[in-house]
Amino acid sequence: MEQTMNNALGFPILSMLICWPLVGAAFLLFISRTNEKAIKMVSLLISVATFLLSILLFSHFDKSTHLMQFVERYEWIPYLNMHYHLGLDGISVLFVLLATLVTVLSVLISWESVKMKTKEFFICLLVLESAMIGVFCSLDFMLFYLFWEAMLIPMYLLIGVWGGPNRVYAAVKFFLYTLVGSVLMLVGIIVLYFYAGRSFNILELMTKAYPYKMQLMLFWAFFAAFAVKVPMFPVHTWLPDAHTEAPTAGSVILAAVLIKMGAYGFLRFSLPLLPDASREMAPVMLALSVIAIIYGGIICLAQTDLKRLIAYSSVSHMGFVTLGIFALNTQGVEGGILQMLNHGIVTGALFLSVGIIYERTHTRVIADYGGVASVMPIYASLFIVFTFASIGLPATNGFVGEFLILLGGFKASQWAGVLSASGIIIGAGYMLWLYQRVFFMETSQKVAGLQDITTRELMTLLPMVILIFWIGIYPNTYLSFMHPSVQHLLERVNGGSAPAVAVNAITQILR
Amino acid sequence: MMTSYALIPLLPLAAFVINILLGRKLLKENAHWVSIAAVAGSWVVAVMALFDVLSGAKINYDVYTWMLSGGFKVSVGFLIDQLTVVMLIVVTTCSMLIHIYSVGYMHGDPGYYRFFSYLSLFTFSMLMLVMANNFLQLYFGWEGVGLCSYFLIGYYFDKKSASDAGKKAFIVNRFGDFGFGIGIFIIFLTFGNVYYEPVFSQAGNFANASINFLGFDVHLMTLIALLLFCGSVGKSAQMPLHVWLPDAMEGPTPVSALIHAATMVTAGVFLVARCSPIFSLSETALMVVALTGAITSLFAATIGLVQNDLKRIIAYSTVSQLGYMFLACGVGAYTAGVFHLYTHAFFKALLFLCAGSVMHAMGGELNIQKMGNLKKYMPVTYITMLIASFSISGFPFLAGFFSKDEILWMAYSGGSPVGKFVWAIGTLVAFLTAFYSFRLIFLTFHGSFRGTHDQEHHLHESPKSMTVPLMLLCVGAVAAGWVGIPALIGEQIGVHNYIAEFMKPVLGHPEGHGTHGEELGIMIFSTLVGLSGIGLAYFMYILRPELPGRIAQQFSAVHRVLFNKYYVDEFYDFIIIRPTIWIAKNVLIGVTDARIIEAIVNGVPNAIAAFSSGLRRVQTGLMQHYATIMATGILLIVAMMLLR
Amino acid sequence: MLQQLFFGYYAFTIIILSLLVVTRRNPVHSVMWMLLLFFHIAGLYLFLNAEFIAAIQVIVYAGAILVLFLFVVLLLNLKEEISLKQFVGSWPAGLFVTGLLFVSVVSVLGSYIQGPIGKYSIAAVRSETHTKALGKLLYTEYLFPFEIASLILLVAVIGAIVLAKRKLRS
Amino acid sequence: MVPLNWYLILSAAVFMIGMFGFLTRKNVIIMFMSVELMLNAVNISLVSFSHYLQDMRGHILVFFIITVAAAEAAIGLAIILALFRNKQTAHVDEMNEMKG
Repeated sequence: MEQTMNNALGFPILSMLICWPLVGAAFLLFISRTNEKAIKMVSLLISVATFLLSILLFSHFDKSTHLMQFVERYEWIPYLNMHYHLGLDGISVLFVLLATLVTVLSVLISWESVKMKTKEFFICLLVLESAMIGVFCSLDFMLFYLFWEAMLIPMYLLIGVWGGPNRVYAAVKFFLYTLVGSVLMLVGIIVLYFYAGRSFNILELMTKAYPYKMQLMLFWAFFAAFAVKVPMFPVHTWLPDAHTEAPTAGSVILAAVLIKMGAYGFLRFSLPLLPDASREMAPVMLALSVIAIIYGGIICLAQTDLKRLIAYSSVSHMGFVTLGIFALNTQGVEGGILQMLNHGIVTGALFLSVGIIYERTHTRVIADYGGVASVMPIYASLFIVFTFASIGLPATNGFVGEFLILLGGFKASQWAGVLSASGIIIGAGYMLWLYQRVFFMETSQKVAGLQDITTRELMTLLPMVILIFWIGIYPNTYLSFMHPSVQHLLERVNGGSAPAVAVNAITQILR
Repeated sequence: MMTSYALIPLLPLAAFVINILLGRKLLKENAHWVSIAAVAGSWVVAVMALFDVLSGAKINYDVYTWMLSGGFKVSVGFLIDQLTVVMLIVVTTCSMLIHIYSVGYMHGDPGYYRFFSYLSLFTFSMLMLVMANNFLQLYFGWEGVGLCSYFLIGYYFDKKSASDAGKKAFIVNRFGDFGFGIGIFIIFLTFGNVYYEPVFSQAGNFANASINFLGFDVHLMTLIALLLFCGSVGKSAQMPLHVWLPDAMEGPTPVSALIHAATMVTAGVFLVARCSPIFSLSETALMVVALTGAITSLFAATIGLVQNDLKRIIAYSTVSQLGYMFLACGVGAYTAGVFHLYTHAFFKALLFLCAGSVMHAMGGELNIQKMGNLKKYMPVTYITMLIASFSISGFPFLAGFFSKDEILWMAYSGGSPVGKFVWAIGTLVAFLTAFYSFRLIFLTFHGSFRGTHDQEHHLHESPKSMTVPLMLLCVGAVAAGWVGIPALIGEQIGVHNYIAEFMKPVLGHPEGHGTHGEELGIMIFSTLVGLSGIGLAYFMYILRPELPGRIAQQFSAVHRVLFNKYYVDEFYDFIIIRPTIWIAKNVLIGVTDARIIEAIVNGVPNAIAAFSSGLRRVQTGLMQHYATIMATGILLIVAMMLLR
Repeated sequence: MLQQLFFGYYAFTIIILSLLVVTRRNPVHSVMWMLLLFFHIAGLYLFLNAEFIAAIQVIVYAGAILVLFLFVVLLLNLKEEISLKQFVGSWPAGLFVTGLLFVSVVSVLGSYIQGPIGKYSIAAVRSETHTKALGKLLYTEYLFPFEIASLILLVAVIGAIVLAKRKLRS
Repeated sequence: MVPLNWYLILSAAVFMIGMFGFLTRKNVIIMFMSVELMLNAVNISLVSFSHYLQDMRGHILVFFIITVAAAEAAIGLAIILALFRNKQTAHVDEMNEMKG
């Protein structure tokens, strides 16, 4: 079965997207570290160029098919049958765009706040961008794994070098947590490789049928990798630490892109490769998602640290995403994908905003704030947009995503739908309380006389505001990307009649 | 022609966008022009829509597809029928008058542009709500008005109480919306659709269907109706979610008038009326609606008896009157409910605006015990407020009289199983309403002035921009009811019950099962009850002003419970807020996260570290120890070779 | 018989002297006992018909190495040294291990099997003299290791200077 | 004729005494001397082997051992000197920088 389409653009756009930031990073090496302005300008130019290039994906994507597009395939290590194989479908294309956009904003937000080792910082950022794009484009399992792990290194450095006081602990925790999960995934990849007759080609692997027991084992192996990244309850505790200690740009990328990879992994690998196991395990996943939603939400109520609160709210919001994905119906999965995008936008924006005010006050303790709305009215009004998008108010993107997910979740399991709908009450509770404590009431000493946001900062937040309302009011622009791919995916998952299964499968793997 | 209806909500939206973007730097003190022009435009189009509907048109069209996912499709679209048109007129009229009033009231406020942009946004949301042709868009408007309410209650955000109140309103409403949302899910799963028309036309097919909901087999229509009603309870501040409305009085008074009296809080009643085809299929649901309404109205009215805060009394009166409307819907008299909604909008908005006028004069003072004899200084305010109070008390031939009488008659005769019971409560509430309304009037405008000398010096009548809307609303408070004169009287003077006939295609018109004599008896009885309430207030606050204090002392326990609003806030704080935060702090963070998950996550590396630090102790750094161990190793190797 | 007596004297003295070397508190005494020990070992070598080895034992060990030791010992603080315990805390363990190792080494002696006899019989060496025989072998067959040994000595010379020299600055 | 075993026992005894000294003495110089003792023990056995096997190679080996011992002594003592200069002590139990 033909599963790919020829590249509609005449040139290898995906390779260019991956290489461009790397080339930029290499170029930065040759700039003197004292010339910070040049370093920043080059990073900005590189990231903007990458973003503009990725817009081509948006405009040239064929929304009528589930086939992989913009495909590139070259031999890489023929001995192991590995290929350099890239392509995008409706599930992944939007995340590439998100990654390139968020990188631009991260460069902008780090303009003033990164004071030491500026050169290394921007090199890390660009390398990270390239790895992120690679993860979403890879169609070869080994290549995917390579990018997946490569992404850890710059992130580890971002947290560990430019982070807060407790950065080393957070960085090591982040690294080990994700590494433990990934290693299990690697085992799973190798098992698949041998079972499928020495192939790393994801598209080829998807067409095969695997015995149920093997699927089950692989499902949990993949779960280890993806659930940690999402992060699902109960493997979420690295997230608050990492977010709290990371520099603003790190938090933004972490929230906006990195933790999407877990959910993306479920969609790209767990569901289509292991349909029977996914179907059987869906109730467990739904239960974990509901726990994450409520648990994450309630914990937010007791947080005293701005970034920690938003980090825990991510746990809650990502619970919605996994709920949607494992609802295994169109609304749920599409809502889940959209919500991933939304969460990237909204939480990214919240972290950007927190970074903006942190730069002024150097405190993350909520109790130190109060009355910011009086001194920074523009900032306050942008922040309230993000707040309400996070709460899921209609006309913002959060509503569309959450509504579709809850609808899908309710369809899949009434209990899951009802319980997770209570998450929207809790969500309103902690976000509004946060907003009240920071922005309302009497102006506290620490914030008195602060200057409202600058044009550069406004430029970082404005794209997010536009996206929030765009997706909120006309989500079909984005939903239409997904329809065929999601349809195809669900056919694979709910197809049921899998081809005949090899008898001695397990012995074959273990041999 | 069709597209022009889109202007009704779009004009205020445009005003909002213009004000919020340009207001701070450019428009400043002129911000109101944009908003007023927009709402006036909406009003004009709304009136045009009224004539279209009067001439028999029913407009229902989609503007664009909002969401599309698998089988789920929903659009932004407009449905304009009789019910919508009534709401349109109420909303645009009240909104316009209150915009004008605000020009005077908010004059000189630093957030002037902000206030008007919120008002425009509110008008937009409210219009989206009433004009929706599907449940999701209704929900859109529903949340939108909630958002504006949050903004406007917390308008003076530097006051902690105001920001608390805004937050409370939003979150309490979310509890209601929780049920509403699930209701929408079940509607979609049942009908495969969330548009009004197909849902209502097919509802009959499911009249006897039941559904397994969370393990219980329940009657499908009852379930849907009750879930939707959850939303209404939140938005219309019914028991047990009424707690936010009195606190909402922290907002500027025009907001209280517009949002928390005339329009937004009546959205719940609108929802029930809009979904009457569903509600009518479930006797249980109707009963719940009626009883909730009745109990809330009694409950709020009793609290209203003893409060001293001018705006809070009116707020409790609003809660009580909203209960009345639900009572009407619950006995199947949707028309009566909507009719009361319509008349109530006028006299309640008027009451609030008069209260605002009083506040304006008193320099922000709200305690009625510190007022008195204001009629001398503020004749216009006094007269308009007096008329509004007569209207709410059901004084014959004023607006409130007709709607209230209609409700009581339908409750008595409508054939609902709880009809007689709720009628009795309704009548009692009518008495209480008349009493506290006039207690307010007498304490505020009569007697002698009890405030400070400074305040007395400042007393003055409000400016024209405030009094003119008062007078206009006053006309409404008097005459709004004349479109719904019951047949009993109407036949004598040759007019019809226009509103009932008008609404019939949408809401139906249940016939009362009683004779003309009974109807007349009920009417006279409730009128007398109202008048006796006024009389009692006159007796207690004009003739024997020392009496209320004595009674309060005599029944101090009752008084305390009433004065503290039955301790409902404290109760919620005790059973919901504190435990949640306690659990968050001490269980989730303290135990689950710190002691269990983190214990495992940090425990594994810590165990490895402990093991290796034990192992580390072998490395003493002393050469002899290493050498001895090396020698032991040699010994072992030799011994192994020997003993083999 | 005389041979046994002779060996007995040497063996006894060597063991006693070795014990004295490792147990004396004062390092100078140890060095002195060691000097005596080396002479006795040289005697034993003579007894074994290895006069050249005996000679370099005396010249290199006793003459050069021990003097070097003595120099270094004299650089140390002897006063403090003799007031301290000479053994580390774990000396019983050392004794135990050494003893067991001795027992196990001695216990394997019985299983010794003699290899083929070489051409350097006592008479052959005597006729040629030991020094000449050794020299012939050293400069023919073992020339390369011999050169390497010289290199090792060179490295040792340089290394000792580098290590022992004070830093010029500081 | 003295049996070879007697020499070997003597050699073993001296070697073990040297080893005991190395394992137990505090003073690094004495430890060093113990090492020399062990080397000498080996030499004894080599020379006696050579004698009884009528072979010269044992002697050659002893010759090289003495050479290396000389070199080792020079370097070792230089190290001890440098150590003493830096640490003001020649006691190994006071040197535990490698303690884990």
